[in-house]
Amino acid sequence: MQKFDLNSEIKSNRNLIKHRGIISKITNGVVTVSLLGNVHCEACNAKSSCGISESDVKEIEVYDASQLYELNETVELVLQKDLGLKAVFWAYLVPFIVMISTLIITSIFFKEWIAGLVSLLILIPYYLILHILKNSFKKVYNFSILKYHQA
Amino acid sequence: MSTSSIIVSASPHIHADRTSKKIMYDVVIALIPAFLISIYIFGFGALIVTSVAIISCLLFEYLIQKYLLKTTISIGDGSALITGILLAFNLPSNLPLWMVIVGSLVAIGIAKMSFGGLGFNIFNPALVGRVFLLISFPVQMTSWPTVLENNTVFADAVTGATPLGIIKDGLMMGETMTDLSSKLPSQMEMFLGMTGGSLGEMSALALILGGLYLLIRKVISWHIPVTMLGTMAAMTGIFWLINPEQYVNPLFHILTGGAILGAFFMATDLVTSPMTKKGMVVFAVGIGVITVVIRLFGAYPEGVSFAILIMNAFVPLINSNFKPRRFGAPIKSKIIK
Amino acid sequence: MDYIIILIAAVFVNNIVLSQFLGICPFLGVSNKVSTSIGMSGAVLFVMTLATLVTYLLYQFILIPAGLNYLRTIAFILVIAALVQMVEIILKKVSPSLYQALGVFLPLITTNCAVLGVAILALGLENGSLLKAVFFAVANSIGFALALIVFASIREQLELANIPKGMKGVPINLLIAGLLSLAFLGFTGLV
Amino acid sequence: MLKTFQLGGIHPPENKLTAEKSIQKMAIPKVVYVPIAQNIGIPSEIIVAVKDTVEIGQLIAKSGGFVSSNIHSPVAGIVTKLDKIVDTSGYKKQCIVIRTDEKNLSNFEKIIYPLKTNIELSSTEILQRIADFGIVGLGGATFPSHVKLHINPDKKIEYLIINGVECEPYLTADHRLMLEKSAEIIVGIKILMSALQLKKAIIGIENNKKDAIALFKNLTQNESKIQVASLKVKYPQGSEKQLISALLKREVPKNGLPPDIGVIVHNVGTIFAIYEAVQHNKPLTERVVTVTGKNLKNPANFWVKIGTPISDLIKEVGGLPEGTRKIINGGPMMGKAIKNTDVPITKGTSGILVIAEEEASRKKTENCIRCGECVFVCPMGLEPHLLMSLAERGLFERALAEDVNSCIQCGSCSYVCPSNRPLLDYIRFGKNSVKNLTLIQN
Amino acid sequence: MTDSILNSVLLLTSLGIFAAVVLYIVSKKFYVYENPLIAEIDELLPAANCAGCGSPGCKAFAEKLVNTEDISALFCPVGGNKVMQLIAEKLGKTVAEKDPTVAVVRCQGSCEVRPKTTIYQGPDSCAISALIYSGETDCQYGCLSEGDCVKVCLFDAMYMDEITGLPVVITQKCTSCGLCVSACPRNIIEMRPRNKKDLKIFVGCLNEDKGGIAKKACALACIGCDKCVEVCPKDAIIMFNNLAYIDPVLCTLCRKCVPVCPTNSIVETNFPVKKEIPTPTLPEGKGVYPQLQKNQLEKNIKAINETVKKLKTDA
Amino acid sequence: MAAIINQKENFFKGIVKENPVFVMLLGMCPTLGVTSSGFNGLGMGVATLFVLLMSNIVVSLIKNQIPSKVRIPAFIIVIASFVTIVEMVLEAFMPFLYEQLGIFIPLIVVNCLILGRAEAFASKNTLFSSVLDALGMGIGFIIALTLLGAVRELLGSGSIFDIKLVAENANTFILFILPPGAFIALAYLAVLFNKISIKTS
Amino acid sequence: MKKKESTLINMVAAMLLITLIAGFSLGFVNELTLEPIAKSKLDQKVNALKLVLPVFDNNPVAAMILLKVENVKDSVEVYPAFLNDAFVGAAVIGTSEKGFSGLIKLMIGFKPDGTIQNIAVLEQKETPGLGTKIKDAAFINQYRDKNLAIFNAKVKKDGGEIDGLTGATITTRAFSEATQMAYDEFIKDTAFISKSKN
Ligand SMILES: Cc1cc2nc3c(=O)[nH]c(=O)nc-3n(C[C@H](O)[C@H](O)[C@H](O)COP(=O)(O)O)c2cc1C
Ligand SMILES: Cc1cc2nc3c(=O)[nH]c(=O)nc-3n(C[C@H](O)[C@H](O)[C@H](O)COP(=O)(O)O)c2cc1C
Ligand SMILES: Cc1cc2nc3c(=O)[nH]c(=O)nc-3n(C[C@H](O)[C@H](O)[C@H](O)COP(=O)(O)O)c2cc1C
Ligand SMILES: Cc1cc2nc3c(=O)[nH]c(=O)nc-3n(C[C@H](O)[C@H](O)[C@H](O)CO)c2cc1C
Ligand code: SF4
Ligand code: SF4
Ligand code: SF4
Ligand code: SF4
Ligand code: FES
Repeated sequence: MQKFDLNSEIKSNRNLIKHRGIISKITNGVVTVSLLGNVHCEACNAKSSCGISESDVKEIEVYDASQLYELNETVELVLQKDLGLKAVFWAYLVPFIVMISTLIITSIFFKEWIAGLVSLLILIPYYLILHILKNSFKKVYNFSILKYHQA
Repeated sequence: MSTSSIIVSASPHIHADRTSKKIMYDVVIALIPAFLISIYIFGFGALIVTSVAIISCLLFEYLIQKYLLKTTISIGDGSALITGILLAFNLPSNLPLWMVIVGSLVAIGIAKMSFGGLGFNIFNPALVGRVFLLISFPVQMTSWPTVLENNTVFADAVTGATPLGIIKDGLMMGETMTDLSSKLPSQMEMFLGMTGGSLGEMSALALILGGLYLLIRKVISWHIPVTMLGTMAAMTGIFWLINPEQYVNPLFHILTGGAILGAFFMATDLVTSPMTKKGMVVFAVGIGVITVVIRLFGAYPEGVSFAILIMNAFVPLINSNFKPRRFGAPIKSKIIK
Repeated sequence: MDYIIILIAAVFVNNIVLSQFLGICPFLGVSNKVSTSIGMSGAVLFVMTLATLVTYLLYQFILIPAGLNYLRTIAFILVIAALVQMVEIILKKVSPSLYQALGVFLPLITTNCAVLGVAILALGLENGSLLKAVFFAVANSIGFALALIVFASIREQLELANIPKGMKGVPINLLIAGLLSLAFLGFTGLV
Repeated sequence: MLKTFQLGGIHPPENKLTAEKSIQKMAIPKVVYVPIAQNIGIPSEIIVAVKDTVEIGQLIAKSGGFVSSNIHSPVAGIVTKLDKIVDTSGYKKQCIVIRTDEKNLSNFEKIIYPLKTNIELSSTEILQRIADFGIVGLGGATFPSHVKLHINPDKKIEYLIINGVECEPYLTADHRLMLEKSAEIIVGIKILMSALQLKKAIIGIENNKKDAIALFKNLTQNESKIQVASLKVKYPQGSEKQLISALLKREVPKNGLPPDIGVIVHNVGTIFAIYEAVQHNKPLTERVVTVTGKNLKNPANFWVKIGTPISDLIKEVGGLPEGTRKIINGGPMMGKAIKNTDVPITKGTSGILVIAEEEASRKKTENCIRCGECVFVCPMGLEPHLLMSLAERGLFERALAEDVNSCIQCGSCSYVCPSNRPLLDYIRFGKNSVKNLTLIQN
Repeated sequence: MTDSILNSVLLLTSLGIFAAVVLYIVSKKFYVYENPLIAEIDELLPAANCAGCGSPGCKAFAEKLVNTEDISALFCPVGGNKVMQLIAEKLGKTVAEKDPTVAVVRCQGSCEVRPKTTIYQGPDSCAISALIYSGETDCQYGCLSEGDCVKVCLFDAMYMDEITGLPVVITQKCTSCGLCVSACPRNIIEMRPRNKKDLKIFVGCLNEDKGGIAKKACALACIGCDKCVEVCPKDAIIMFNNLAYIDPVLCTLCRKCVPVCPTNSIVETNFPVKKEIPTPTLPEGKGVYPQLQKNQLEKNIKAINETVKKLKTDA
Repeated sequence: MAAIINQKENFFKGIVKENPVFVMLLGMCPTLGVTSSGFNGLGMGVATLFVLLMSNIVVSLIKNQIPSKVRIPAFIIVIASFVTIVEMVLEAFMPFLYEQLGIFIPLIVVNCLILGRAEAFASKNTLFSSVLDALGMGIGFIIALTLLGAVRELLGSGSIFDIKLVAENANTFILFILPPGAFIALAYLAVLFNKISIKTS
Repeated sequence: MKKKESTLINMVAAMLLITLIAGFSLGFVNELTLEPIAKSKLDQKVNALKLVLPVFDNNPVAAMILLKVENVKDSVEVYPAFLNDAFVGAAVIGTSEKGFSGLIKLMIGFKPDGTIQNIAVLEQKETPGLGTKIKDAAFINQYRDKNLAIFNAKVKKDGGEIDGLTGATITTRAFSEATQMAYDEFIKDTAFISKSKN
């Protein structure tokens, strides 16, 4: 275990997103953290009656070689903020751009409904590519866990 | 020697003698020339509107603090006084007094005290008050007494349009600038303040004098006024060069429609403007651009008020993206993987 | 030119949140951090566009020919709900790590009235076409993003203000939205 | 154009009342109270017992760890007590109380050694002596000098900067020392340069000490390696980061130290102490202290034994004037207000400032008007108003992300705030609370 | 049946089936089991979200309770034994009975007995004041009177007594969440067992200075005289650093120590009156604001009376 | 006895304690969007009440027949059907109101209030409780919308339910019938509502 | 009663059933309301026509004529009215884009000689309480029974005879422009329109 002073982490700390979670599963080297509730619905007033956001416990897997954690421990899950934005970029922005540009181009040449369908279908190869790149994403989107230590 | 009266407090133990109150009263002083001019031009009406605005602003602040928020009364700090004056400066001098009072209530009650009072408001109170009135009572808010006809008599039905109003109207009717030029006051008249308009925006000369006072006293810095007026001049200048028959010259834009009042006194409001010089420049460019867009393409002939309010909303964003340069570059530290 | 007008109208003049009152719930609910609202805006952009694309096709090429335009509401809501869910599933399937990062970063979009509203409004455009409808959705999501981000930054600043007790929470947020909307009235007449 | 640092800064009234007064000798105190916490870092360990007789300069507490230093007896006498006494921190801390011998009482005099210019010791010997003789930074931080000079071999030091800025209003201790011990200081500089094999030294002096600048320029006429720079008067130029930036246009990186950019900074007082230690085997047991205040009868600069109670000094300048409301250990910008005059002088005390009512009381705190003054004057480019709000609301993580740790606690922000906001109070609190925010990473 | 109805049925059913299939797949892939117990336990918890249990909020604590095998170490101080018992029943686990506790203020240094020797100017915060010095009085262990503890209490169970300048715990309201304990920079507040009649005996002082110094700073200071230690039949009193501490577990509330304390440092609460407590003697000549105190006394008595009245009506 | 009190509670909680607009902030879009007059508010409120009531009834009737995984879409279909019916009926018989409410009628579908109640209440409770709940919530919603509409109409056009209270040419606060007025009026109504409900409880 | 399990069959069955019922009932309600909706739409138009036209007995909606006009984007709609097969007038849709907030759409009823019978405002986005006053009878009455051949329907400010709405000259102008446009079309094509009886 390496104890470190947050002071030296200022640079990265500014861009961190943190969420409290509970360790719900530990299997060799992979710790699964369940985020408490739906972290984003916390502030929402409709949460008590909102049934639509059903995926309300989020489970995140974190690779952990240190074997430091115990089941049911409350920890803090950390993700760099730009990674979050990057995720939005890959998950939403790129397919959006792909879709729109296909639509614009095809609608010059084809009938409206064909253009529409083509630009919907173009998403399939896009997601296929994402699927192929799955492992390289795995390397980038790495969470880490911080343990609270009362000093 | 008894030590029981020894004070212990943390450093620093000395303090500069500039206080918020002094800053506020400097602004009041700076507004005096424009006020005098407005009394000269509009007479009793200007005096009445201004005093009603001031009194009601102070009164509302007092009542809200005393009975609603139950906090300490701070009407002496001068900020409500400024709000009152500037609100009045943005109103026609013959506005029914109850509207002036409503405007003060909106400025103080909604735009300022609802956010917690001095320093916490996001939007410029006086402008919120003015825009509220403008939207609610467009007729009264856009009828001005004609200049110099009645500088002794209060209340007057004769209305004259602002130079920008004349232009907007004229262009809409398909007239060209050459046709319109005869209806417009000369630039010298505008500089001195002999045109129609809100009571405080008349004389560019008086306002610039006040602005210079603020600059000298270091209450404001040059960044906002200069950038804002510069942006306006540059943008309107381009359009003017392209088609002088459809667009008026930049000087005209700067001298009219409260541009100078806005640039020196309203956009510079400490509370609602950015806190770094870089941020101020961005803010002022935004105001300039929006003002010109509204004036040239929008429905309103003026537009400074709206532009300032819109950019007020962006101030938090500007503040967090244009932070002061931190001393020392960070050492490359191990980043959490 | 049409497109520019659509864009200016949707972003400034008839802003979806500030003057059309659509999507108020996420606007008030998920806007306490700027970074989250940026992410959220990206997601809305995609979902809104996708939903409009699909519903437009559905309406023009299935409902109308079949004389079923009265089923618009029910068909749209089902399609949108299913689409949103599908995007989630696909993402989770094709790139679990991406999906997890997103999950921590923002609430995955669920149906809200802005998406449905824009889909319906897009049908009523003058001289409508698929491209125009989709562009309308894009423009509106940009408007949504603008309002959301500005609003979030204001809220971040107000976190440090002494808001009076009675005004805290809902009222102050509504008030900010109101004043924002007031300021945006300045754009009246641009289109 | 005079040199100065780029970001921020203020210029409070200088009030250097004692600039013309040469350093006087103090009557030797009857009792000295020597706190064992006299340096930043670990307090020293007491090695004497009650009733022990001690000699002047005898080691009475030894370094308690790496960042710690030795303490020597300032007087000859008998240890009467080891007790807790309120020191400059405002808390009771362990002190060694020594009663001075009757016979020593009479003949205290600052020993004037003849100037000794040739450096006989080797580099390691010099550093050892600095460590042994308890030299700590006299610029205020009391950082043990041997630690500072213990430089990581992979850092290449190019410059030694001598801090003769003394930007604090009122204080003149360094100024007088520079005027009266200029030759010794030059030798001290050379000692350090030879110990660290440095090629260049710069003495930085603010332009309100023209006599000192002239004197040093004169003395270093033939010294190619030592340069004298006069600086525009601006607070907090004395802070090492700002001084380096002013002189070299280099900025110490965030979380970094001067050696990271090839610089070592020492205060003139420290240099003089090093000179005495190295050339004359004299441990650090006395220093120059300015006792000043507008209402004092006779403000002056003194050579003072470490451990002398402040009340002795006050007596020397004519007693506490009527209406005194605040007594400050140090200058008005960075000094600490103290509870009473029983507090002893330590190695870090550069001045005692006595303030009367009108300046002592804080004015009422008002709402922040977001004027940005604090932002403009912060020499570290921070946003004090924001840091204060964050600390006020307990949002320490955000304060950390906003670089609260970079604050050098210069107080410029509190000084200028037109709303009298206690910015630094809260920032200090924030910095302190951030320390407890340690996290363990996997 | 017209075409329109047929079409409508066809379209809707196909959409419906489509949705059903999609959701079926979703449910298979997204299966997350949230134990319904969590919600039930959450209902049982007092929803104070005070973090007194060590979890960030009640919901989190509920999850922890459900997910942890052995919950005997977990405790909700606000709900107390009753709630924990209910939870245990629901979960079929066992909880340890915890003695209820209540916050006590271990400082009696009111303005009267502990004269102010300096005036503090700065933010109203004990934490900040503690950063710069030992406080307005000469006792560096005692209450700083800026009320950080009162500010953090979520249950309005504390107020600053304006006469004494000390915080007072309203025992009935205190939930023993412990927030005040961690807020106090002087560690003055301690959680001590609460019994039915709320009888407590503890040393109301933390001054570790030697007797004379302590006494000079505060008339009610513990001077470390050992008298109570000697008299205690249960060896419940420990003397450390010139300061007595009464172990709440060993103490049987026999009250033998109370009268022997020469400085009245030992506080007893809610016992029937046994002896006249002599008014403390002021350390001579050091009072800071005798005038001010007197005026304030009169003013404050009114305020106190009102508070008491309010408390009574509340109860 | 307790059951009756409980049913009373089911009904009344929607009106004050859990008022869908002021307290729970559900269905903000129609709340803000259609309340430029008291009549419009009332109309929208009634339309919503109808859908809420009907869907609560249906949902509580069929709740046991629906596998939980298709619960939401099933509810959506039920709700959307009623919304469509409302839409058609309004268009046929009250074209004026239909035009005023515009896009907000189809949007009743996504009004969190309705789905929320169906999901959180009707799917777990008996028919009778669900009806009461729907009525309470619906009336709470109507009250809020009508109140907001009335306030905006009064301030903005000087009339209440189209009955002019001020002279024809009198100045009214036009702002209140414009979008900003909706936000501002609701903001202060919420403050007022909180104050009152704190006092009464 | 136990809840149904979430098996695929159950799910599909449940959804099938629900959608079936929903489909039926919606289709049914649609059938029911189809006619009233069509009627109410027609009524709206006819009501407007009744308002602006003299008494007629034909169905002007069915008789609607589209006139292509050069300087207007869309075609102009004209609704001729006949009483006992005699041409009694026509309603012309006049538009102007120059309103304060864009489009203003009016229906202007003309008597055969071009005199204005009445005007109805169909669409406008003007500022409530200000520009919207064009809907007030007091304002419209200024135009009634005027023949634009002799009546200058401009705002007084521009040398015409119409009293502008205070503070809403722009709207007034647009209103006049729309009226003028309709008049011009009507006059240009009276002959054609009056013979259009189907
Ligand atoms: C090699 C080296 C290491 C140092 N390490 C520390 C340290 O760990 N902590 C510290 O406070 N100062 C350290 N210093 C001293 C600082 O540079 C600085 O002189 C001291 O903190 C006081 O500076 P100031 O009065 O400007 O604040 C070190 C200096 C050197 C040269
Ligand atoms: C705000 C501030 C002002 C300072 N002013 C001076 C000063 O005027 N003179 C000085 O020698 N050191 C001053 N220091 C201390 C220096 O930063 C630094 O610690 C010192 O020059 C290092 O030398 P030393 O180790 O010999 O003390 C100041 C520090 C700070 C933070
Ligand atoms: C909030 C607001 C709304 C306005 N709405 C209208 C409008 O609906 N119609 C209009 O012609 N002018 C409108 N105006 C424009 C001004 O009243 C404009 O000055 C006026 O039309 C021209 O002045 P006059 O009518 O007094 O000649 C509005 C102005 C404001 C500030
Ligand atoms: C330079 C300066 C400009 C100001 N401008 C305005 C203004 O435009 N409107 C206003 O209401 N208050 C103004 N004030 C006063 C004060 O800052 C304002 O009321 C705050 O926004 C209230 O929180 C100004 C103050 C200063 C110092
Ligand atoms: S005290 Fe800190 S925050 Fe304030 S000006 Fe100095 S460095 Fe900046
Ligand atoms: S100097 Fe004071 S008033 Fe100005 S911004 Fe900073 S804290 Fe606020
Ligand atoms: S008990 Fe502690 S926290 Fe409470 S007022 Fe006293 S010092 Fe402050
Ligand atoms: S007095 Fe202390 S322990 Fe008791 S409820 Fe308040 S904060 Fe919690
Ligand atoms: S009602 Fe919730 S987003 Fe519109």
